[in-house]
Amino acid sequence: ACGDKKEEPAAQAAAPATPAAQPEVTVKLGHIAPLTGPQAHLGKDNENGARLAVDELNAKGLEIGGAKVKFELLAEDDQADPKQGTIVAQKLVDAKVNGVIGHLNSGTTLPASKIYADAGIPQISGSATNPKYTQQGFATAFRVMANDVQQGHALGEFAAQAIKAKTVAIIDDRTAYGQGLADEFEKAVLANGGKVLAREFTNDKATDFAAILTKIKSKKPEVVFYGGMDSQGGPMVKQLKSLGLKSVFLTGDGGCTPELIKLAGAAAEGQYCSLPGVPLEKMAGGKEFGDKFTAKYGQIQLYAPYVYDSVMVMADAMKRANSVEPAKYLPEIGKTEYQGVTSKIVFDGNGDLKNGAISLYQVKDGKWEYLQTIGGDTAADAAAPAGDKK
Amino acid sequence: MDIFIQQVINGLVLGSIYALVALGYTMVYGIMGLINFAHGEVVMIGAMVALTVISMLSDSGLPGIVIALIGLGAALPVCMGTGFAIERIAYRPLRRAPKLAPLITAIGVSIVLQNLAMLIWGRNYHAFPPILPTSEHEIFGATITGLQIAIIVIAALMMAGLILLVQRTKLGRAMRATAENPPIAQLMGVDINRVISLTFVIGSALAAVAGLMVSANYSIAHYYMGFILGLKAFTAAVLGGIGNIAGAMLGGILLGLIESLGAGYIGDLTGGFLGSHYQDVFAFFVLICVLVFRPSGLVGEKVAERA
Amino acid sequence: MIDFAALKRDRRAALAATAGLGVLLALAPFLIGAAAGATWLRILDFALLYIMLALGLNIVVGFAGLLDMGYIAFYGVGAYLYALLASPHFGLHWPVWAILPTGALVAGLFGVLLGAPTLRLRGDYLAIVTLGFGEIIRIFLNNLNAPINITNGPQGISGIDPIHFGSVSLAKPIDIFGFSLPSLHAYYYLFLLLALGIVFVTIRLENSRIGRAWVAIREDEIAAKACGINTRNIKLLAFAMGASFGGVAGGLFAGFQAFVSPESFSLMESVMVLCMVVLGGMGNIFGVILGGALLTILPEVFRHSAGPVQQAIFGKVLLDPEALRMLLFGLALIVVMLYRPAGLWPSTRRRQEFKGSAA
Amino acid sequence: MAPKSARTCRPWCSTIRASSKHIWEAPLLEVTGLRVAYGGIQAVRGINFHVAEGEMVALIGANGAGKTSTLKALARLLDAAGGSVRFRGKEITNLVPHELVTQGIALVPEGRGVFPRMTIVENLQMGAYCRSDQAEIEADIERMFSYFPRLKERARQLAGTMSGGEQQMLAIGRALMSRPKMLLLDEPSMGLAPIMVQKIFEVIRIVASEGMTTLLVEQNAKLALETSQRGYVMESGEITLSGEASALLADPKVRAAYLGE
Amino acid sequence: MSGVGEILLEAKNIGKHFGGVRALRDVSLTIRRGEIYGLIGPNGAGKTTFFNCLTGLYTPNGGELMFDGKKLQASAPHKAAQRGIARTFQNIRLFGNMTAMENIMVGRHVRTRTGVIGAVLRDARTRAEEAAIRRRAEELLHYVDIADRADDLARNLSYGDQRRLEIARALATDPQLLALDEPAAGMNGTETEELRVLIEGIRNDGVTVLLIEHDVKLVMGLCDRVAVLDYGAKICEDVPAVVQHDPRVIEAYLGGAVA
Ligand SMILES: Nc1ncnc2c1ncn2[C@@H]1O[C@H](COP(=O)(O)OP(=O)(O)OP(=O)(O)O)[C@@H](O)[C@H]1O
Ligand SMILES: Nc1ncnc2c1ncn2[C@@H]1O[C@H](COP(=O)(O)OP(=O)(O)OP(=O)(O)O)[C@@H](O)[C@H]1O
Ligand SMILES: CC(C)C[C@H](N)C(=O)O
Ligand SMILES: [Mg+2]
Ligand SMILES: [Mg+2]
Repeated sequence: ACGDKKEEPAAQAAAPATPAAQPEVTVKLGHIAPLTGPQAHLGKDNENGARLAVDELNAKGLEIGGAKVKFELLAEDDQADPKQGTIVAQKLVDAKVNGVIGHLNSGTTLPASKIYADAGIPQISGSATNPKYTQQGFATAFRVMANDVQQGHALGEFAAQAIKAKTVAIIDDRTAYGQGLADEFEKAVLANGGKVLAREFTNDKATDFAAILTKIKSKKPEVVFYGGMDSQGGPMVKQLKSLGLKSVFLTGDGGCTPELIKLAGAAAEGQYCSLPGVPLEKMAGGKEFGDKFTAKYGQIQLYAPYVYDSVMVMADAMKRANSVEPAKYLPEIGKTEYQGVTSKIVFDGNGDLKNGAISLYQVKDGKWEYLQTIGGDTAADAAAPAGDKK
Repeated sequence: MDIFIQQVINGLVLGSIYALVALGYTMVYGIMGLINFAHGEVVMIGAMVALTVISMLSDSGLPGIVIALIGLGAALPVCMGTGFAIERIAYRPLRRAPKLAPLITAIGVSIVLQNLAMLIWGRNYHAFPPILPTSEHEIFGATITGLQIAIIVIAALMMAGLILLVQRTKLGRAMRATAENPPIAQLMGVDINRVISLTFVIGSALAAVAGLMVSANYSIAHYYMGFILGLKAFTAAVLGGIGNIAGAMLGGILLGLIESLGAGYIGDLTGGFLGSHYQDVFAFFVLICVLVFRPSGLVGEKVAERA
Repeated sequence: MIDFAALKRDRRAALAATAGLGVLLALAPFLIGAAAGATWLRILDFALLYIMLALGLNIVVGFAGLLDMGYIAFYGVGAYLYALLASPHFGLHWPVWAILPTGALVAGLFGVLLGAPTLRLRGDYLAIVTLGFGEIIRIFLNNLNAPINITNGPQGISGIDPIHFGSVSLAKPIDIFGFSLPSLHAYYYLFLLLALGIVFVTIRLENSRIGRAWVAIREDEIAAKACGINTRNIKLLAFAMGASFGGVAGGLFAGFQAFVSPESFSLMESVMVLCMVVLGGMGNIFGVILGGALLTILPEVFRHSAGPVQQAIFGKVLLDPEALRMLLFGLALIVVMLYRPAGLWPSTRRRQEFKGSAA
Repeated sequence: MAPKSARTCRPWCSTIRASSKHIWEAPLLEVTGLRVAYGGIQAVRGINFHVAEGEMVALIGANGAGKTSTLKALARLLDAAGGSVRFRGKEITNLVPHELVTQGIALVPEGRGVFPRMTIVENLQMGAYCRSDQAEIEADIERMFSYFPRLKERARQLAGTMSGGEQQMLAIGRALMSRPKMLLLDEPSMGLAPIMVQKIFEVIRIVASEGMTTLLVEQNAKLALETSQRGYVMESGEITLSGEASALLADPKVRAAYLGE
Repeated sequence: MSGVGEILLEAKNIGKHFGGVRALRDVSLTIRRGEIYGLIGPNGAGKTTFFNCLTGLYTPNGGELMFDGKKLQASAPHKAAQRGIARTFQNIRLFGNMTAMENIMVGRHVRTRTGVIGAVLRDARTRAEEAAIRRRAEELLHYVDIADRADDLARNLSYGDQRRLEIARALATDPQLLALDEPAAGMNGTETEELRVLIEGIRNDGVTVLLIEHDVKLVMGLCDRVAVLDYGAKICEDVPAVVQHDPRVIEAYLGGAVA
């Protein structure tokens, strides 16, 4: 009874080939992150970043292909669950979005990326850092931040060279992100002649780290590295101090948040973290972004700036292609050279950020203070090579 | 050696926290034979309410203890009311329903409370203001904070109080009678609805205390915190023998010790093959072993099953 | 249970009903695809997977009365087995027809492994041990990337071969006599076929000596023993059967998603499958199917409506749609159980049971 | 055993107080048109009977006749589908079960229903749940021990581990602990050794002779009718015969149907 | 009846204690094939405990049980059933939410073979077996005279009918020895009389019966031999006429009333 229901590549619908008749064209951008569950705060933060970008674009009033474009954000919740991730991905494809921003977690980004690839819809993640994401050979997959390998390396180098630590202990939270980062950190430490005295583990819902920290204490490492999120990192720092560990604490982007300081209290003082890209205040438009965001949504949690950049990159590619059709503007994304608020964004062949810069920070007076940037061409021209090392 | 002692202390503190929560579980289970899946969520609400009040007062200049008590004073009625409402809405209509029906409503309640809390308190993690003295004490080279000592003491006191209540008072007897045979208990003149409500209210009061202690100890609270805590506490209650009050305490402490020593020594025990990521495996393994040899938990009474 | 007597009496009506249902099931993907889009097709595919899971768990919980809260582990075992045997991870690329039976077998073995230490346990003790077992499996999946990399740890396994028969891959539109069958449709038919197979096996088992022994154990274990039932073997059989269904569903999941990672096999998933069984109507195959379908679809309905409905009624979104969605889901669980304590579509047995005790 | 009217209650117990002194012209218990149904099945189909103060009345009938259902309805463990039950002139059909005790009714349920994980003493204390006269309670426990010395031997044993007969004694003792005005006994001799049956009926007689009103449901129809003053015969949910116990005992129909002769 | 045949069951010095309670003390007795053997004694004497040891639900602390010439394995109830020992329970233990018919069909479990594969394929052998199970169950329903309640849930049957159903379920296992724990409890005189006829019929069909009962009239009228337990020990074993007049039995069990 039914005819062929061949799945149309979701492309043409959004701008149904109506060049001049319709003065306005709606561009649907999908955004996916966990909005419920333990990581909901980060998900919302990402969504807000995307919203800010969309609002700005709309306020500016872009014109593409002769029509005024209005961006519309379709925000979905994947609960950090891979299965839900694919369902909402499909929902976005069905809704014929012109592009997708997200997902937040590598775990959901990976399976979903296949669905976007099949539908030919470009995807830019502002937070999925698992290297695999861009290595699957999908032309549609991009990310605007350094992946775990790059960041782990920078962190290892920093520990060995800047902190001059010979011995480290490594903890990770057994998530794709935490484990990946910790493994790369370990490699880098070893490569730099350091020693890993202990490798301990927790999980992304834990609050009690006394046992592993006590064990680490007995090994007396100079640095304790944690691959994981702020919600564990904060209490961990606090317990580290109260157990009397003398080691300094170092963590990646997941813990590089004001939240960590809030949760750790006084114990946070002097600890380190890294963040892909370059500090906001050093970037053109960065401080502005920060102010705007804070005014509208409150404190930045973590990846909002990257997500903001992702949207901007996508819009930029559309502009250059002079089309909002995925098939048309997708090639342009690969050629991006965009000055974002987090760094200068240029993609390599896989869709990874070229020369992703990593910046390091330390808590001083209850705030993250910028220390230095490792890697990335952009580091040089954006940030003054500040002499304020440790 | 001091490392070992520190691990034992870590285990005791963690275990007491589990015990605090497990007491509430066991109490309700003992009377209703019902896994109150939402108990962890009540703990979370206790933590959230206490934290909210305490945050508002943290600059008031009042002594920390006083602020904490005010926080608890606010959390208690909210939790008790929540517990009361949960029983009324989700469990009471299902008293005579198939056994798993209330388990499902409990899961439903748990989801509802979590998301309500998310709407009220937002998605962010909340930091507990540092109002309580975190003075560290040295015992045999190991450290423990005053708050942690308080947690251990309070858990023990609450257990003792509950045992007294259940074993020695008339209300306690009515609770046990209701637990064993509700219709017959009614024949004795026990208003079982009232007894069950009271049980929930008391259990929820315990949850409020637990919520405050947990969030103060880890200085963190989040709308999702109840789930894992509840799960661990439930495990502890079963380990001890669910329905048994002393068992909940014992199970809690034991689980705490197992986790702590497991995380600390599992690597050495297995020649480095397994690490602290198998801490929970280790804990569940011990649990399974205990239950294989003592199918009703460590101190759970053997059901007087006569063929 | 189906009223076989009535069906026998009215063979013709039964045949007509079956035929009608068959046509409906066959056309479903086209109808749904046309009316609601591919999202709902994908949801339908997942619903079928969950129905298989729920049917498997139903054997353990619904028939044998063993409260299993770690059931998702078998799904995980099946999924990982598929992933390991058909992905670049080990460079193995077994064919589906070999993997699925292996998955069923291995999962069944795990079922026995889980069952063995729990034989003496009852009720809630069993619940916590099975829960622990489920967590143990997940933790192993999550951590077995070192010292030898078996599961690839938290990173999961990607690039899994899609389900394919020879050169025909379900991941791409399939050409049948010039007619192109989209991937989601193809998966639907495969899942449907296997789900129907599971339904068939379950019905046959239910109405057999084995099925009666399961129910007898649930009703009174001591009396069952006295009737000469080897309760140990019969319980283990329940665990094994249930687990093997889970294993099959897991394999399909891996092939369908082309990616597996440990977070898909969390405790909450076990709980959800349990909800499907109980809410649908424990012990009744059709109730369980209904439960599986409903609890897969309901959250998606809420997802699609939480925002727009508010928009329509209030002119703006008052409550965070995501929180509202979960709130509604939780409420739905409560309300359904309050109004239908024996489940939406209880078995006649359970229905009477409840009536009896309510009186 | 003179029932004391000072039956004050703890707050979590029921608060309805037995109405004070009052002269009843009507019988102590009066049942009219009582019906009980399980779903669609009518177990009791509109029966009428009464028990006067101080009387012992037997209710006999075959398995499934509806005797237990009747007693359960009287004790409010089941909702009546119709009819009325008046106790001491007061309608009790709408009370909640736990209020019955304060009205002065105690039921010894079929199958004993002891609290298995409580000790004998605790079970007895539960019987006195609605009383607060601690000293009197102690004395009553001692009296139960004197009726049933076996209970005293096992005072601290969990009731669930006692033999059937021991549990039956406990159930009767527990019911008496509330100092009821009226005792409803559901097959007290079931599962008891002959010597124990004698023992229990002895106690029942003593209690009755002290003025306790008793409604006795028994399968051992002979014994029941020998002990009672009046009797009712129940068949398929209806009362088909009634009269003086001795007359029923002599009735050939009764002898054929219930005495196995 | 002079039911003296070969020895079917021999209990040697069976002991069982629960903590401090010694429920059975060195109980020895022999039951012959074709006999109706009564086991009486005051409440708490250990009769049910003996049953539980016999059927493998309890592991005796001492002693040995020989059944049909071979040792009975301790604590393996299903093996006991396989060997041919069936029982009823003092507090009726039916499968409450199964129909009367299904209850009896479960009883056939031990004498049937169908496994998973047979059940799924439902081959000719399975179908034949299933039909046989059904047939036998129907027969037994008639045998105990509750055929009209075949499709009712066991829990909804009246007490007496439940007792009958339990006997039918036990008979379904094709036992050599049927152990009845107070089958007449809760029955009136007339019903007890019907029960007597039933038990006699069972014996005449070749099943040995072990009967615990407090209805003295029934026991004395039915049993070939009777053993009396008191405080866990056997105090007497003989034909009813003798037992009835044994002073120890009168003192411990019968009291004044000799039925
Ligand atoms: N819970 C129930 N659900 C359905 N029917 C029931 C239920 N309880 C009892 N009945 C039915 O109600 C009728 C009366 O039962 P009841 O127990 O009152 O009889 P009884 O006179 O006490 O019998 P017995 O002497 O065997 O104890 C019986 O037919 C029985 O099958
Ligand atoms: N599981 C148990 N735990 C503790 N004590 C037990 C257990 N089972 C039986 N007993 C005790 O053993 C003794 C014998 O009990 P048993 O049930 O065998 O008596 P019985 O002869 O069957 O009595 P009745 O005629 O009353 O049924 C009793 O005193 C009883 O309390
Ligand atoms: C929120 C973070 C845990 C996300 C992480 N960067 C990932 O790739 O999954
Ligand atoms: Mg009765
Ligand atoms: Mg007995």
